Amino acid sequence: MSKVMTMKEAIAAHVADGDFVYIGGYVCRTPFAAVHEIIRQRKKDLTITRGNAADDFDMMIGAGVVKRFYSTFISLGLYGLARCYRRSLEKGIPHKIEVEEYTNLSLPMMLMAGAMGMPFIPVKDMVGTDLLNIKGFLGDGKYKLIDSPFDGATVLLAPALHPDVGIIHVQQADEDGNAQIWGIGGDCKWGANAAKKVIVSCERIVSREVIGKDPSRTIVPDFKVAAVVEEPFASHPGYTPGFYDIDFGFGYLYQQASNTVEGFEAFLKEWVYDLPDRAAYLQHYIDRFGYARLRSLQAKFDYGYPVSYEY
Amino acid sequence: MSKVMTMKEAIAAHVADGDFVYIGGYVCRTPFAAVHEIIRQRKKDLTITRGNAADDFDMMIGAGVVKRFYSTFISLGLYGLARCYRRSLEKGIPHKIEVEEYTNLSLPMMLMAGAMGMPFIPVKDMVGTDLLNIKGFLGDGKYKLIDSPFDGATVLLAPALHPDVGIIHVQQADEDGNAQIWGIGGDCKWGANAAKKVIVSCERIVSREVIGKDPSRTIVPDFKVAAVVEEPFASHPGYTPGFYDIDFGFGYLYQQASNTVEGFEAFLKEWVYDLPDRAAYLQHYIDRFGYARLRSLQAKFDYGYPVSYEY
Amino acid sequence: MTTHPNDYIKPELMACCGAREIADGDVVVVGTGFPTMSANIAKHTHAPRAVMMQESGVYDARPRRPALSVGDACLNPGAAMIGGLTDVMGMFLQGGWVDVGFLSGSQVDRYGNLNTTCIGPYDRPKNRLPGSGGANPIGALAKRCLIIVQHDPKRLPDRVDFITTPGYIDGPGAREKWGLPRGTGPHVIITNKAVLRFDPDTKEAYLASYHPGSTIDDIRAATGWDLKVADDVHETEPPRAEELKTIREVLDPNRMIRIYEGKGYV
Amino acid sequence: MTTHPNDYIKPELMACCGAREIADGDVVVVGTGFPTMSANIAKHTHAPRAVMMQESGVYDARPRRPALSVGDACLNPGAAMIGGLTDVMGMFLQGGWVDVGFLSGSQVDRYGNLNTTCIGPYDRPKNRLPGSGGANPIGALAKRCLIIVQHDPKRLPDRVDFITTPGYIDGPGAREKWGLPRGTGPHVIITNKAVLRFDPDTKEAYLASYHPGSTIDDIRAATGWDLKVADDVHETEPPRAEELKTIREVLDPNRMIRIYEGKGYV
Repeated sequence: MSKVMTMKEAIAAHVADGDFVYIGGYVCRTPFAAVHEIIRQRKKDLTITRGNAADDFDMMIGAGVVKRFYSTFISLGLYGLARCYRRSLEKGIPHKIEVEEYTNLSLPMMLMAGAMGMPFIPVKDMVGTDLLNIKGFLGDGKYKLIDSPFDGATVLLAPALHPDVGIIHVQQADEDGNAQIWGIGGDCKWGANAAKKVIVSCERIVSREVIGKDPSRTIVPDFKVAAVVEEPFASHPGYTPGFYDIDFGFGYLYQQASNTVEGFEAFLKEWVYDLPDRAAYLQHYIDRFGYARLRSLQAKFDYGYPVSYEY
Repeated sequence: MSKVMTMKEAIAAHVADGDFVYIGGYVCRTPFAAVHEIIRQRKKDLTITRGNAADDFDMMIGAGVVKRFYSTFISLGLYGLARCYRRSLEKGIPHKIEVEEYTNLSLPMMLMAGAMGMPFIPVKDMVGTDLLNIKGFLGDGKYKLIDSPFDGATVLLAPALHPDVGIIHVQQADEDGNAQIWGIGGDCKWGANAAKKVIVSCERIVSREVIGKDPSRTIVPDFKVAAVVEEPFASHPGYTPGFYDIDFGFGYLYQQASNTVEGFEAFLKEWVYDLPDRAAYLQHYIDRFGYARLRSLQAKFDYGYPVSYEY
Repeated sequence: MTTHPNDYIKPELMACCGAREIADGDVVVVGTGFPTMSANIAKHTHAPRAVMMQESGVYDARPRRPALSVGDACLNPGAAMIGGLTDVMGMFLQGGWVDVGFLSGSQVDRYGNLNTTCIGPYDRPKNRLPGSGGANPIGALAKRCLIIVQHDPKRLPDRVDFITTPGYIDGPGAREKWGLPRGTGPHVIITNKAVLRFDPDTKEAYLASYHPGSTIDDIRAATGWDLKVADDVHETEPPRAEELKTIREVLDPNRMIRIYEGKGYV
Repeated sequence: MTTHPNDYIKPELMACCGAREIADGDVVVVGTGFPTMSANIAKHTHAPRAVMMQESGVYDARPRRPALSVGDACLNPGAAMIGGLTDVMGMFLQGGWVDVGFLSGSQVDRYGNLNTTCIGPYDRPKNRLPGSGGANPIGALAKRCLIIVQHDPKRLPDRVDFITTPGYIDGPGAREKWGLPRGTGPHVIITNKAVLRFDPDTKEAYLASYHPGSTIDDIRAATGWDLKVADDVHETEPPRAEELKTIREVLDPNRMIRIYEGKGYV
């Protein structure tokens, strides 16, 4: 049956205070519309994760919706250090979040382990560094060192992760939630499949028949999906391959705003709290910067070749 | 640089007696041309593996090129039990191969572990059954049971596999070896990437530009590939999605032939030893059955939609 | 009201018995013909939202011909998702998402353990069988396993020669002891004579219903262990008119199901 | 014969130093601008068959503009393979296929350990930094790590406040003790003043060459530990004409490399 709903409905129904939430994206396909809605609904005490976090995670931390963060890295990319993240850890503004630190190898592997029903997964990194000496909310459960029963070598085991809900943005999905992507994947296939349920936002809803024309592009099957939201431009200021480019100017705007608490609050008021949804966000963007700038982000098209699965 | 060569050259240069060889395929994309060349070159003492083996593995066992087999399952599908495999284990004809038995969960996971540089991988199956009581050429290294250092639960660890060479058939590859597939994958992504080097046979060699139009379809990068062989219809009597269907009639022919040692030897002589290469195989097929039958296997086309990766 | 035409063949009855074990919305791992038939009957009757997958990596296939193997070419066009073995056996089955799995074997014992490895000693097998394939993980990890087998003392022995796939192993507590996930295990044994279910306390298969034409004595005589009989034992409900209509008009107009008559159901 | 124009800027010299550490056929994990510049110089000069990947999941990208992040939109069209983090960090890096990785950090110590986590105590950081990202696994698993850093005592302290990424840890034998793969570790530290290499016995970084305009005393004074000097210490070879031509005409016609002057090289 159709699981299509608005982002407001999806976040209200499927993200609860205290949930462990995986949020996909790697500048590529960031589910920013969902992130804004989470902030708008003032969710509390969330635990959040993904490999390589960016402005979207910084914004949630600054907005106070985050209690815990499985982290590997967080920055504003080109625009340097994540301001809200620093204020939280250096000054406790709005509060000091709890961090459990891994790496861009170990954390994606832990999500893969969760997706594949493995209790834990051996990884070769982290050993010999202070990452072993800092333990956050997992305490001694952050990792275990064992002697391999095969050859006696020291092996680090990291626990599988099982988010309550996974949120990803994809190029296209059908009404039941079969979700398809192309281009940079980050860890979204593993994060989404490790979760107990998935919220899928997409650039376009397509028919089940279109999904069936290229099933190898599907990363999440419909039976794991709780909500499907058609949300064009949902990744802005991030990008979606084949649809629109990164808005570097907007990234600079966020950096400047988030330099101060006041600036950040004003940014949230203007771009999140005072807007009801993504459509209003885009309208406001156009009102403020003009349609030409939005249009300039829209992707050129250079189509590849179609393939056949026939026999 | 181009790695394009003939199958004869590829197998001569990159499969040595005693090698551990992963051979992909799941009825889908079986690299049968490579299997025939391995038999034709009378390789010795090979260790072979993949999840769910079929007629190609049965043929290698009957031809005497196999010493050891990491097995999960082997049959002739619709046509029942694998005759040569049974003769080897029940009567030692041509010799009794050594078998290490896993399952269609554990073995693919062991190949994934090998591909990802993990020393071993936890799997939830096999426990409580006689699969734990039979140990083949790995001896006690077949698996290890540990108490999870996280929660004390019993966990079975299976070792990562590292084949000397991986052989896969794909829809298309470029001259350097970037290999692309669509449709049923079996365990070929993991098996190929777990191997120290890869032999890629493909229905068609395409330009690097064509690969770049849809890079999410690539499962093996060129730097892992030692040889690229353009070999249309290489999977026959198996199939390749978008190119040709399964030849059920030929499967029956093999079943009937392999019912007896004499019949099997005659089959090998007719379809492998007396033919120099795949082109001659197809010519012989046409001479014997007529082109109309070959033509009838060629796939209908029902193309999907092209996508763009642009920004 | 439901009518029961009497012109059905045994495989049709058995396929219907399998279908009736599938609930709406169930995620089902199917092999080839027979299980697929059962799942499709369910989908066309009481369980329209049941979904199917094949271990080769296919989810929600839309085959235009009956699949003759789990890797059949007809499973590719139109499927909702195609990956590989680790997607279906790993992400979906080991991940805990599979409700129903179908199993068959050359031997099935009182605890629902299956043998697809060998008849006779492993080192000198009288008959060497294919091996586990996906059977062991499905038996280990699916919430409900439906076992299809011919009913005779050889195929239903007191103990299997080799436990390839775990049922309740050696009885109560065994699956828990080995760390198999809670709420998994064999659910029913469907034969050409009867439907056997498992006693929640003893974990032993007992006679739940006998097919029309079979008697309790006949069935007990054809079973390799002292088969207990349910207090409410009754005749198996024959195929319903709408079930037969689905089989004959939608799923199998060429009546390929006939090949299963008097044969195994692998 | 090779000529050395004298109109280069420091980042150009440093990019060339990085390029010269890359051999033909090397598999290189690059981050953003600076490492990519080095790898591309190598590719256009002595190492045409070197290949590059980004941790986000991209192999052999063909960007038409400089990538400003490892997930940049320009990395998608034309790449040879695009997967995810576990493909590049798992299958390629942990799988043992990566020859060269580039690293940078707020602090680098005598053993090539890097800090990108925090300045000051971890629990009450003076400056909280981004964290490991891909740095720790690259430092742990790449055969040769090229470290790029500004040369001053703060950035090159005797000991880093926090070991985010392993160099030689606390000296000889430490990587082996922790089970890091043989034949991996930091290879060179390239600063705006000098090139430091690692003593095979002591695993400590020493001065191998000083850039034109820098003196040995100046460099030792700008280093947080008692920097040893190689017997064959010499002036760093300035950018060659063909290297500068590649940078200015092919790779960076807009001279974006200027942004690195007097800044970090992350």
